[in-house]
Amino acid sequence: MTRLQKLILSRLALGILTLFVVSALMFVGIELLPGDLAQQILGQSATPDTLRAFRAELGLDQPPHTRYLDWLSGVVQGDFGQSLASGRKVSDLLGTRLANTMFLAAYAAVIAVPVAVTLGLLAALWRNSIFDRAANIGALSAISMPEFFVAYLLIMLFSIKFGWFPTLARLDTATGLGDALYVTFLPALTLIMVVIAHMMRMTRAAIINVLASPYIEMARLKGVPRWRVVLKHALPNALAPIINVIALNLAYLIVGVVVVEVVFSYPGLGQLLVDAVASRDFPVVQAVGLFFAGTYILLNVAADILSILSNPRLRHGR
Amino acid sequence: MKRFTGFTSPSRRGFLAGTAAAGMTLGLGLTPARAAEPQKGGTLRVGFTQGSTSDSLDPATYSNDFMFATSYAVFSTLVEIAPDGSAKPDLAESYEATPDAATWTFRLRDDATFSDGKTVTANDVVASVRHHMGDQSKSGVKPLLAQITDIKADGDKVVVFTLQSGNADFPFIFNDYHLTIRQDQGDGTIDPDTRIGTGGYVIEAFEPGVRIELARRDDYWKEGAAHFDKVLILKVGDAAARMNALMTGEVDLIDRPDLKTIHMLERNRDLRIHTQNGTLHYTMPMHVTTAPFDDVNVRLALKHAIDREAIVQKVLKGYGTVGNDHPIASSMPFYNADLEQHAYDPDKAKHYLGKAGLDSLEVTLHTADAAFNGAVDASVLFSEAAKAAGISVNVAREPDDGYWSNVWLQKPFCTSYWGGRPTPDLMFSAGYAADADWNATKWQNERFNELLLDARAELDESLRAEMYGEMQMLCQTDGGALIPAFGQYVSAMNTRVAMPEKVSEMWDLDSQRFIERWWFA
Amino acid sequence: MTLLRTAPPTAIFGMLVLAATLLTGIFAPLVAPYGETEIVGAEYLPWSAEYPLGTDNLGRDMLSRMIYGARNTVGLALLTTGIAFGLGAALGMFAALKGGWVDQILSRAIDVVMAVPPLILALMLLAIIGPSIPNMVGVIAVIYLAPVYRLSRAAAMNVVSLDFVDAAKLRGEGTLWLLRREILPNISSTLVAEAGLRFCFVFLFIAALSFLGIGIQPPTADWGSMVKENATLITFGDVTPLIPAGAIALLTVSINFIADWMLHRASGLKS
Amino acid sequence: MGNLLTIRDLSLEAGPRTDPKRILDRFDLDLDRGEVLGLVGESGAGKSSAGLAAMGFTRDGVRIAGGRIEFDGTDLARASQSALRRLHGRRIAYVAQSAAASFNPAHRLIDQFAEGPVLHGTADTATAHEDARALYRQMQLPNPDEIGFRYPHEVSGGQLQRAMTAMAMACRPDLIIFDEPTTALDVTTQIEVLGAMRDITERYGTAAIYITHDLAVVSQMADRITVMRHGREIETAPTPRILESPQEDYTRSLWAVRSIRKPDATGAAEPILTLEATSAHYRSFRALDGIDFTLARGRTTAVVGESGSGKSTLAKVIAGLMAPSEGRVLWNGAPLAGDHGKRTRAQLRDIQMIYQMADTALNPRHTVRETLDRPVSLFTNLKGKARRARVRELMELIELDPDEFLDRRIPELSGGQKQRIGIARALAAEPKFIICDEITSALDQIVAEGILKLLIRLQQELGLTYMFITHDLATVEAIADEVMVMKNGKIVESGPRARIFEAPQEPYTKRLLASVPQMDAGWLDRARRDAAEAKSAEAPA
Repeated sequence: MTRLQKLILSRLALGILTLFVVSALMFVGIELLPGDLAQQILGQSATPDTLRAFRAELGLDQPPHTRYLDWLSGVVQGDFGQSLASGRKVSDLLGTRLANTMFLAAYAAVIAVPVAVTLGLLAALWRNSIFDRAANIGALSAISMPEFFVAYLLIMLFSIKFGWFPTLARLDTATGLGDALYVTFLPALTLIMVVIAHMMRMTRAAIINVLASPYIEMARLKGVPRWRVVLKHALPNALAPIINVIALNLAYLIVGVVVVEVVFSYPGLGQLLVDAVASRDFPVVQAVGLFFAGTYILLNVAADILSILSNPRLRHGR
Repeated sequence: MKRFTGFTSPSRRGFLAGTAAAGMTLGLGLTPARAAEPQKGGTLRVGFTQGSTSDSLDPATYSNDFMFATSYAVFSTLVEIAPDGSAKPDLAESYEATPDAATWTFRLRDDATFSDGKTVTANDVVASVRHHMGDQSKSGVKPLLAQITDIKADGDKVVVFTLQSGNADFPFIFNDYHLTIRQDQGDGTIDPDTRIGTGGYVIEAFEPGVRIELARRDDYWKEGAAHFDKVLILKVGDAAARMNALMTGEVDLIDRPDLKTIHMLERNRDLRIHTQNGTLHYTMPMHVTTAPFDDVNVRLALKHAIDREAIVQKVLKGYGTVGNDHPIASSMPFYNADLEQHAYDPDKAKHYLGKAGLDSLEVTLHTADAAFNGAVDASVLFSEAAKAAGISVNVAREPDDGYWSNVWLQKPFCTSYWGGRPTPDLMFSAGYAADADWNATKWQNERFNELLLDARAELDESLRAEMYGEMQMLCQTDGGALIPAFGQYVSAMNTRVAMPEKVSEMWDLDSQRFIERWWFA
Repeated sequence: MTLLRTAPPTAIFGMLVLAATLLTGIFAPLVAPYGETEIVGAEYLPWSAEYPLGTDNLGRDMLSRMIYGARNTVGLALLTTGIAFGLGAALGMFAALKGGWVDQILSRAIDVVMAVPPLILALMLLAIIGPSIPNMVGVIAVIYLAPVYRLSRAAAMNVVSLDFVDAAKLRGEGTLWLLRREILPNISSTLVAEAGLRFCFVFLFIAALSFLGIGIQPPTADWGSMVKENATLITFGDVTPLIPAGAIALLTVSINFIADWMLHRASGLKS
Repeated sequence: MGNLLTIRDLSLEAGPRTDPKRILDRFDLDLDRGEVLGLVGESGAGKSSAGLAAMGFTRDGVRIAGGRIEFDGTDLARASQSALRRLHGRRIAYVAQSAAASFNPAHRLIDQFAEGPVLHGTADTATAHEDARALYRQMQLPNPDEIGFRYPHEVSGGQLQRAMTAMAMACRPDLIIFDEPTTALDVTTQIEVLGAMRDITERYGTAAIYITHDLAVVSQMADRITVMRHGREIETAPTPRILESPQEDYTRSLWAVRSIRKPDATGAAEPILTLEATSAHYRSFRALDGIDFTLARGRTTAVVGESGSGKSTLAKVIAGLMAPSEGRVLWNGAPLAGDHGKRTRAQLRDIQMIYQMADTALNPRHTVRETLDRPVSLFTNLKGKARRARVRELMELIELDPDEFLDRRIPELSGGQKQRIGIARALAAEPKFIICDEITSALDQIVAEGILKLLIRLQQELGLTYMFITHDLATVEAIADEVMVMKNGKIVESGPRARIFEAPQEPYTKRLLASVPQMDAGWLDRARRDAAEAKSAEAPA
């Protein structure tokens, strides 16, 4: 087994362990939340009698550890159970939501990542120029505005003032890919604005950090032009931090977009999770939570591996 | 109106489609558009605040507007509340009671069919009602059905209910959205997830917490109902998103517009604000068994130390009316209009304090916005106003989560709300009767409880009016509930949406029956 | 004061804004024309001499709310960031110094925290312990502690391998001394620079929580909530929400100018 | 004279314009085609800046304040960036101090070789690759045909330095700047690299500026030598003349530093520290392999070896920073715990360490006073005034003025001053035994000399025992009583200094000794021959 394979395996094993701990903690968290599913669904109209019946039907009268172990044994066999609240299979429930979330994340990422990296490279290339400063201030302003506010601004401009894009990102109305891209343009743009700034700053910083290396001076003393120094000599050595920040932002695009989903009424996983937590629907919380944690862990492992592959020192390890 | 006059100046005209002139629409909700005749056609797109991924079609689980409206559109009830507040037969052709009002016979319509073509039978009704009864039931309507001792199908079209004791308001129960009718599966049970209903619409697509798409049934048995060809309800939880969608024309109708910016919406001539009264009211129940609330004078002092007008204006932004410390809305039958209105009067409050032998009073009011939107603000306003009467009301904020289990019914003084009931009997039995599960004030007024039983079994309307009038008085003067305000329902729609002259005022949007009652002008 | 003389204009601008914000916050009751929650007039009054920024939806003076907001928002964000950095840096340095299983346990625990989406974690934790301000500060601090831990651990790793740490160990110095006197001073510039960005994130996180209804609760004046409360106005072309949003942006940009400069100085010291 | 490169009145400045620091001060230089000029001086003398300036290049923050740099008729001080780019790599090439740091880790050697010729249009990729192999062969690199396809980290330091020289030759430039190209190498490697460099420049008649602080090295390479100090030229003369009859005092002082000799130790000595069959591992790598030895009280034992021989691991094991995996360490006859945390305060106090890099050995955030006060307070019972007095006394011991230095921060000190503070910190514990780990290797010769003299004096005054870890045999000659030669974690040979130096037994020791640069002109050729022979002799080891 190569070192790389070993590393991937050990990271994955660790990731699965982390997932397990996350699931246990989430379960405990839901247990600790005041009220349970029956209480949440029946709300003010709950009487002790209906609560009891409801709990019995859902199995909430079982002791917590029994419920957790039941759930866990199901998961190990690939069965994520049923939503306590609606009785539907969790996998069905997640299906379209997952697709929606991934679609929006991919949409935003496909635009944001190249743009951010390019801007970062240009800012590093023309360090301390007007462009650099403008990009820097622009990026800072973009990350300093609450994302729901960015979203409202975009809606005001593009939906209400110009009437170019819809305010509700309704994928169900989309007939084809082009249409889907059109109706989700505003949420994607909001996300793009939020993540670009972070990735751009990191790219710039990483490149500038590398530019201080002796081999950059060497390259310049070989008569290599500045743009080539940045692209050919600095970029390959700055990939690791850039990949890491991209992974972090991709994770954010998948995991952290609740607010954007709310503003655009976009039926993604984030809202599902918030809803499920609010209604104490434990199997759904677990499934979505595990998916999120898994995404995070997987992206991190992927970033690690890509960092290694980008670095010959680690790739051809001794 | 608001600043930024530039917004409506000629140079900025057209900033919003159709905003052009700044002319204000007339008084709120007083002039809904009405087409002389309802017309068929069009797709109604609705943006709803509520709706959850945990929603299911099981009638026992309905808990939000999204499902209420869906329930009424896809399924039918035996009885519907008419715009005038009366109980009008729906799936039932007629109903009648024995003189003691303890046995009720419902005759079903012959022409009512399910969307799969089957006609509605008495067995379907029995199974549908039984779904909410019994030990295993988790239905919210279960307590109301506890009075039923027996249900019988008498042939195909007659159902007979036997009650523990007389109840003149019994038919009103069958307006409840839980009690929509499904098919008997042959074994006396219903399939809770069935999509086959007796309503004017069938479900084309349903994504809980996201949207539902409905299409009109061509073979709908009810005359003059279900005008829209299609209906789409979207869950749009964010108020701003709802209003944006309405403004850009992505939806035709939204509920609960943001009251802060509603004045801006009004400027748009293509849009209309609709308000209607309802039975929704806000309460501050005191445990009459706990000191100092066990002294009626203390209760009266508090009832006079709250500034109801301020709460209506500031918390409800004017979309409400002052309450008079009893839960009966002016739109409900047997409303007692002769009662003197409790008003903010610090001197009177002091007077009552004196009668209780106190100079000053300190109480703690437990509250959270989970009780109702603005409950904390209302509590703070109460606290400010009560200072003038020498009463200090400490506002204790409680967590939203678990509010109904940890605070309501538990703390001696808290904030709460009631969505209301169609009749005084249902309202009083639910929250004020000595033995009610939700007797939030632990009030045990003998005369009141006696009247409640008598009035329930009484079929003479004028006698009942007298009795319910006295009960409202008892509630107001002796009861433990401080009821500062009744809320109004506000919705916004584009001007194509038309509705009848008079709408049912129990719940929002024609008591959530707008889908089959409204139309496009 | 040579420090100030060598500062670039952006950093000076940043420091002026920060100082102004802090002073405004500290002396809010003296500076503000009206009380934080005082209802001074009708709702939505236009800008005037009396109410320089008009009044809000309840008829409270916007300017006064902004001024108190500086106190609440900046104060809270500072406190939260401070706690997150204090704890995160301490744990990170500790893990780097001790290595082995201490490092493993701490790092894995942090992995777990980071693997749960922050907003969801905050939502759950706040639901469990109740959404009071101290609880919110605690929860956000825990969430932001994780990245700080990672950063300080990585930075401390570089320091721990240096000979002066060995020398201190060979003197028999205790853990506290090693952390506080040997490691911390050498990673503080990295932490300070990071704190700038994190401060903004905390700020925005609180705003996002407010958006979801579990952040700073009314009637407390807070810039994030003020953006949220008035956000719907923006769709009507009303610039009101731009005022608190602009204030947030201005402060964020300023703090990052300062942080950038500190980072620049720190890297200058190294070479 | 000066028909290739002429520098006149060149001044370089750094820092703020209002208060600039002069890096080069009215510096002159002339270079003929094919001539090799040595630039010699201590660190901070401006050698590197002068070398880079000869390319028309200044580092960030440095600017040309005046003067001309005429290269073959072009004034590089006023040339445009693109004009300079056309010269760099093509007509003037650069070989940096650390090839490991100056090769881009992301690209293969041969790609980095080819980049220059392809960019400058002197060759296409295929031709460049072919040429690379030819030059690698000329530079005597092993496997010249395939070594270019490795990444820098896969190639050893000495080979990298040769590959870098080959890369510099890629466009057959007129001038190469060698900037301390062998400083980071072990002495035995240095010989091969120096030889290869000299061969190739001679073969193509390339002019060179050879920058170094090592006189012996420069005397092998340069036709003429310029001595620099504080950014100024002190003296320039042909190599033989400057070696034999330096004109300036400063030049003479540079020449003189190789003259200290510690008096021979006399009498028997009692053992103070014993290692018994001690081994240590980094995971599976055996860094120390069954070490047995005894150190004598009051003596200095030098541990010599190339990098990777296990010298520093030995220091760590004795200090308690690394637990031995086998064997044991006895201190005054009593076993010493492997982990410093388990040693007694007295033991910690007795054994002190001085480090190679004073920069990292002292906490840059502390003042001198804080650095010294802490061990005094930990290891002595001195309080208040007495403690302050002791700190001052320590400063006097290391010959630094307490009033001037006590309140300075560490980064405000020079390298030599830092190293003295490092010594003072060790002395603060009033130790019996001090491990000196390469403590002079980062210092200039004059400064190093001062440190060594100080240590000898302190040993005589305080009766200290030293273990002196170094790869510099000149230092060993100056200070050691006993010498221990290490290789691959084992002790190859040990004994009294005189015996080791005069009659080495092991071939490795012989080769090591022969590798020490000598100032006489024929040393390099002789050493290359000897090294080749010695290497074949020890090959089985």
